[in-house]
Amino acid sequence: MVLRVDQIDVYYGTAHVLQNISFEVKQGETVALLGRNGMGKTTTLRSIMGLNPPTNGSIRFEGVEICKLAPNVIAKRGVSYIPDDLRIFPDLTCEENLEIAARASGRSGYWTKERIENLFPLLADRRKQKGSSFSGGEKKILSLGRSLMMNPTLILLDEPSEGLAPLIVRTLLETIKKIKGHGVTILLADQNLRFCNEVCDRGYILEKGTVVHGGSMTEIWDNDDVVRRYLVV
Amino acid sequence: MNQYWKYFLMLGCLGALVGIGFVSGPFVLYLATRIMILCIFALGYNLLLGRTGLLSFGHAAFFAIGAYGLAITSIHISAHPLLGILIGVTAAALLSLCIGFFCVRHTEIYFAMLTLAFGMMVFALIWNLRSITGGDDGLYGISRTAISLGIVNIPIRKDYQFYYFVLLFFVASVFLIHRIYSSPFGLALAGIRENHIRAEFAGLSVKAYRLGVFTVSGAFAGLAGSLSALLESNVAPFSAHWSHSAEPVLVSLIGGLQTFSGPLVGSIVFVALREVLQRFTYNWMFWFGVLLLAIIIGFRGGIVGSISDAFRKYSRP
Amino acid sequence: MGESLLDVRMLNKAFGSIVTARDLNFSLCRGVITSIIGPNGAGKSTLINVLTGLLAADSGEIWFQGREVTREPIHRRVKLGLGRSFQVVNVFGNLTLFENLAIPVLALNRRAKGMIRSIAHLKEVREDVEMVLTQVGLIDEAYMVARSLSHGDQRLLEVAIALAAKPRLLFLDEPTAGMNPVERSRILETIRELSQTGEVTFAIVEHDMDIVFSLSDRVIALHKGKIIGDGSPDQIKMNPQVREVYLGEEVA
Amino acid sequence: MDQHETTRRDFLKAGLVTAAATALGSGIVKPVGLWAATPNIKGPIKIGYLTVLSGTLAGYGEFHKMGALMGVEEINAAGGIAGNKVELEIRDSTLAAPACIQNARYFVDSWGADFLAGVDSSGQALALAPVVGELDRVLMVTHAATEKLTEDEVFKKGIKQVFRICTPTYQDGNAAAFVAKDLPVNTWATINPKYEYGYTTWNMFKDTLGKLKPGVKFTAESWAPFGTTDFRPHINTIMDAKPEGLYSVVWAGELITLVKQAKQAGLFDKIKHVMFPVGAAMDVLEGLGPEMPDNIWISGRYFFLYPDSDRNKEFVARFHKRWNHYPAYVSETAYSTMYAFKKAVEAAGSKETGKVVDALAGMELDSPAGHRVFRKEDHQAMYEVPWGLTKADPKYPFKIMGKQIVIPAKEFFNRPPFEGPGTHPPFKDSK
Amino acid sequence: MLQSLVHVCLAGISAGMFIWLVASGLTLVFGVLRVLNFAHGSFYMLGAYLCFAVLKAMGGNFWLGLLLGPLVVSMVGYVMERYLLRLVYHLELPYQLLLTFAMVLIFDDLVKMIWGAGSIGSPAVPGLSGSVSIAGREFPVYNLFIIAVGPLVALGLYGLLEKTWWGRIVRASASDREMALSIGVNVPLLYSGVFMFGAWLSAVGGALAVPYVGLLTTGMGEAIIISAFIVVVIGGLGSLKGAFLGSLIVGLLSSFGTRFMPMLDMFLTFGLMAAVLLWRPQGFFAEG
Repeated sequence: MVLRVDQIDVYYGTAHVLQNISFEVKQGETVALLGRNGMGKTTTLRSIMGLNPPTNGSIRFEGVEICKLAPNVIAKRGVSYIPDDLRIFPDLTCEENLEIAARASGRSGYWTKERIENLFPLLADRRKQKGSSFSGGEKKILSLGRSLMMNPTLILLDEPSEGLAPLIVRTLLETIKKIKGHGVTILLADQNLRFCNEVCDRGYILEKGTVVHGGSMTEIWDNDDVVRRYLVV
Repeated sequence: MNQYWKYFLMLGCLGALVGIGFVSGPFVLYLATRIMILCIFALGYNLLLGRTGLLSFGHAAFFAIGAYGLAITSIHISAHPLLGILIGVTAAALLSLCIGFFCVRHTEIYFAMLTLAFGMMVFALIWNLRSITGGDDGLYGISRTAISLGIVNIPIRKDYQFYYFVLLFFVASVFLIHRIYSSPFGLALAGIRENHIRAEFAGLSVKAYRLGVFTVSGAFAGLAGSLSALLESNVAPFSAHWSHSAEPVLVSLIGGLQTFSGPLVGSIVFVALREVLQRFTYNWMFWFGVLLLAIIIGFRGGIVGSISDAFRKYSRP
Repeated sequence: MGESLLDVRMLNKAFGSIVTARDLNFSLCRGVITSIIGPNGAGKSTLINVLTGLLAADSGEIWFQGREVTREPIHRRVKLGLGRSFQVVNVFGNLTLFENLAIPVLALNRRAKGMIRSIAHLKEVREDVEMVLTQVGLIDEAYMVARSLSHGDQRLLEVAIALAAKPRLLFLDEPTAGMNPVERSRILETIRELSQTGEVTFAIVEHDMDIVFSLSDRVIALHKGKIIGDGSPDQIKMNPQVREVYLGEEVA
Repeated sequence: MDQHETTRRDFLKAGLVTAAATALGSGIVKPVGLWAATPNIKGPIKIGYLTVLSGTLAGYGEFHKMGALMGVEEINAAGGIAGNKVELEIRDSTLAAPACIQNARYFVDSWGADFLAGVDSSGQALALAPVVGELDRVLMVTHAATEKLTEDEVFKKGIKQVFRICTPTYQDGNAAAFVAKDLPVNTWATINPKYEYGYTTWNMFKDTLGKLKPGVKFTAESWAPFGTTDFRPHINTIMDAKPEGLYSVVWAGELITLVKQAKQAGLFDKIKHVMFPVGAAMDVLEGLGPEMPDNIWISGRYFFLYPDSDRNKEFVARFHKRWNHYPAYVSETAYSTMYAFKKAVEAAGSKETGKVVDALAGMELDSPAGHRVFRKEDHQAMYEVPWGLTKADPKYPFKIMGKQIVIPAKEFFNRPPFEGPGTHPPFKDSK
Repeated sequence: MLQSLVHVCLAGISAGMFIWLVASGLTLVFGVLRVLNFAHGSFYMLGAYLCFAVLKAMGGNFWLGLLLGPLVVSMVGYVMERYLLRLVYHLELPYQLLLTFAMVLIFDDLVKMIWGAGSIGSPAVPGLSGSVSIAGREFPVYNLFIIAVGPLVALGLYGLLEKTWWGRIVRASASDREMALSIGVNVPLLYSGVFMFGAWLSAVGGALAVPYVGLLTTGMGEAIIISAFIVVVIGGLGSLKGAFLGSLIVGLLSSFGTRFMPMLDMFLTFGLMAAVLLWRPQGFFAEG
């Protein structure tokens, strides 16, 4: 078991944003958190990363309790978070963005700068350019590359398909599959059921801060009732 | 808190203030007068900081203009205190209108820095225009002549007389500022503090309101300045220095930014604390700093804020 | 189509190389619920920002009710009747609901200006505020602090603030995002009711196609700052260009 | 270590000594002198002292404190004032008027002070004058030098409670002109503080020197704001003007800075005649040490090697033993203030303000700084402070005054009524 | 006239470099921690006093003082950041200002308690005490040294931030604290480090100022911090490039102002600050 989230509660001020959420992710799996906007998908990812620590409950990563750890410690343990707004460091060049992730996390492994630049030739072309000059789609690639540089065990991927042209979504899908092929575990949050269906093995559906349904992707895809109630608008 | 309790408390405070005038020795009267003047300054200031969310480091300039306005009037035109105060307050309001016009385009740290710059320009002017302002010696020997109202002359020369004179302005200011808090204008200010873009989309001209409140709080600073010139019988350029602008900030923070009565409590603590500390140690600054730290870390909402929070928790278990 | 409320002529807006409006021309008409659709990044939010004054247009003209407002500040457009709600919750968090709505009501009410008179004594203001609160169904929470409301209720409040400014034309930016079905139907109902009285004309940015097609009389589809489709919901459904960029073969 | 406590402990010590003296004395020695006949002075005599104890000039406050404390200790050890113990409380009055006024009010209204003393800045002194008039307590100014205090507040407005024991700006402006007239200098320039003290002294200097030596020119002025740490631009201004003489009343730490920076810029090589009217302050001399150039004209409000009297030598010796410092001018004025109060109270036979004012006005006081007379008209103490050229002395780790000139006070002190002919030096009758 | 202009310029540049040493740390700390530190001037003062203390204890070696004094100050900075400042990062601006303001009061009185209230004179630096003749007028060697040190510090900072691993992390954390955390940067530790470094820079400025100003006073921090604030604001908050240019401008402005418009000095500087804020609130080097 790579990740086990057990009955966590998260508050923003007084608002009870996540209520008693539990789920788990196994080694090598790609798991989707589904649900409409504002249902708590992003918050779930952030609380795993330690950015919004839960007030109670437990989060175990590779069997170790990480609930009370600081984000940087969690990152060093091998969790990598790609937020929906990507957050490329604008003052740093493409190359620096990649290197900093490797060195800050202190992790090494299969993914090296060369391998990543092979996977995404774009990053090799724009090696010396500042992060602020990248377009939305390019930032997405760079943020994936940056994440891989950490050689993470688990990638938390927020809204990967949002705001991308269909062609780029296609590329993204292929990329995620490739990454998956290297045995990286991925937990992604998205609204797009079709997209998730393409890459994910299992899915959990969030509704107003609770997990209302969980199952294999094919099961969810076929479960018309669930789809209609929680996903389709 | 229940409404009646509020009125009861207010009446009690007023009674106590009137009582102080009867029973206290001159030093307590002097300190109390000083506290009330600081209250007027801080209450007006907190309209800007606590209510509108703008941190100004230039209010000492308006305080000083109020004081110099009164002093110059009393030396060159007429020693009638009310005329002096009128001119002082008007001058302060006009100056804050002019300075505010430039400053309200910015917020946050930029606003603070801009007001600091303008305030210090006023300070530099006061320092250098020696023929009018007396340079660093300031203007001194301002007398508290009786207020002539046609037939009667009301003397304000003695400590207790002046105490009641200031008390009058103090009560009027508290009342006025309290009304501003609950007025449409005051609500608009709170809206601007909470979310200025939304306020604009609610149909408020945010800049105009900011300028409005800047002017109003500048006018109260001017009033405080005029009264302080009468109390101390002099006015010096350092009253326009930025470090003097820090005083209402400290007072508001000590008492509590988001509360109406915060500056009142803050003023008392600020003046009394320093006075008491000075009796025990020459290193009063050190202990004052330590106590400030304790207040920031221990009472995050200021004294009033923390107490009313505690009160709420206690009364609603 | 009825009388034209808003006219946009040759509007341009770009951020660096990213064009969000290119020579846009269109009109919005009284009583016609218009939806503006388009994929993410199509320039919908930017368009609303330009029309309501949050962003300045690079070039072009905006006319509202026969008056040019291209250079008018936001609050003046609001007073003319050009309102909006926000995509993210954007309310006065530490104020009560009553106060939240009193702000726009007071901003419009000349007699309610002033620094001395207490709001509590302004009867007409209270009536207006309570009317809007009733309309959106938040009257029971009138004296709660906005921050303590649920997300959905805050969204409702968001729309209510916009309504309280008595707009003639109201832009709603994803009004139903994050709402539960009950809240959603309530807000849709409110929109329909208000639209029928003819007081307010709605222009809506929405991702939910069901809502778009069930609610709107007219749909404008944007893509990269250009109008690629404009017409009734049925016409848009049929429009091949729209299908391609938006509804089309999304993934796979 | 809490300095306040030290003070308290010192009092306690002094008190014990006094108590022991009285206990013994009452049996053995009969009370003699004036106070034996005046039992109407009750209780301790309280003196509130106002000085700066924080910020850049806090050092001055420390020197005030040393002088005042030593004076009080001596007086108490010798039986107090008319048999009453003297109590001294010192408060940090910064350099701002409001703090000073608050402390004065505290001393009088809350603590019950009989006398006030101290005050560093001119602005404070001017602001405080009407307040002490109202509080009706004698204020002895020991440092603030503005001539307006005695000319306007005391003489013209009649605030009789104010006295000054230190020399006023006359010493820095007029007296400097008397020294300057004999120097082979025809063009003068100044780097002066950018506040009233600087303006006033320069104007006095120009005015008096212009009369004493017609034809002398004043070629450049550079005004340094309070707290200047970089005098380089000012030095440039002066050196551009190429004057023969430089006059500067820049004082305290700023003067140290000015001298050091001027030296580096070669100013003292180009300009041979330099006058620092407050250069003889101990903090400046000690602070500069051997770096103070030779042959600079300096003066002050008192210099510990003048006068060459036993009174002064004993004072300096005791002071050095007690504090391990040579007395600064504020130490002497603070110290002598205590004796002035003692003499006045004992002469008046009362500590009532009105009577003490009468006793003080016109009173002569033998003090370490020499013979002082408090002028009746404006309550300004008349006494002489020498001017001298700096030189090294193996006995001291700093420069002292070599060749000295003493200009009689009556020749350069402005005279009442301060307006009209014959009120500003030079005076025809004095020659 | 030429001689005059040259020296007015030199005086302005050396004055600017003193401000720069303080402003660089101030702007660096603001850029990363987003805290405007009033107590930064106190580090300047502490740097001067501690350098002096070491100098006295170690037999007059200024360079040793310059080395050790600022190190102690950076430890003080660490304590302040770790145990006080960290508590107010999430609070509003006035609270942060208030906290640092309280620290100014405390530091000032502490220095007074330890070293006494008076001004302390300090000796010149051996080897740098003389003057050289430039355009026919003496100019202190020490000021030339400062004029050289300023740009060196600027270059060093540039290299540190642009070329080193640490600098990259600092820049990354400055622009996005949360993301930096998420890739494993120990941001709290980094904040401490940056704060210590800023304190160290300011302390070095203080220690270097001592031989030139020639004395130590308890209020010396306040005087410089206002100049530094002005510089940091007109250069654009958080911009090192801007602060360097701003320091030069303010130094030259005050030098030329003193020489040619003596009655306007303070008015000019604050007028410039207001003008820049109105015209370009983001400072000289802001993009867009």
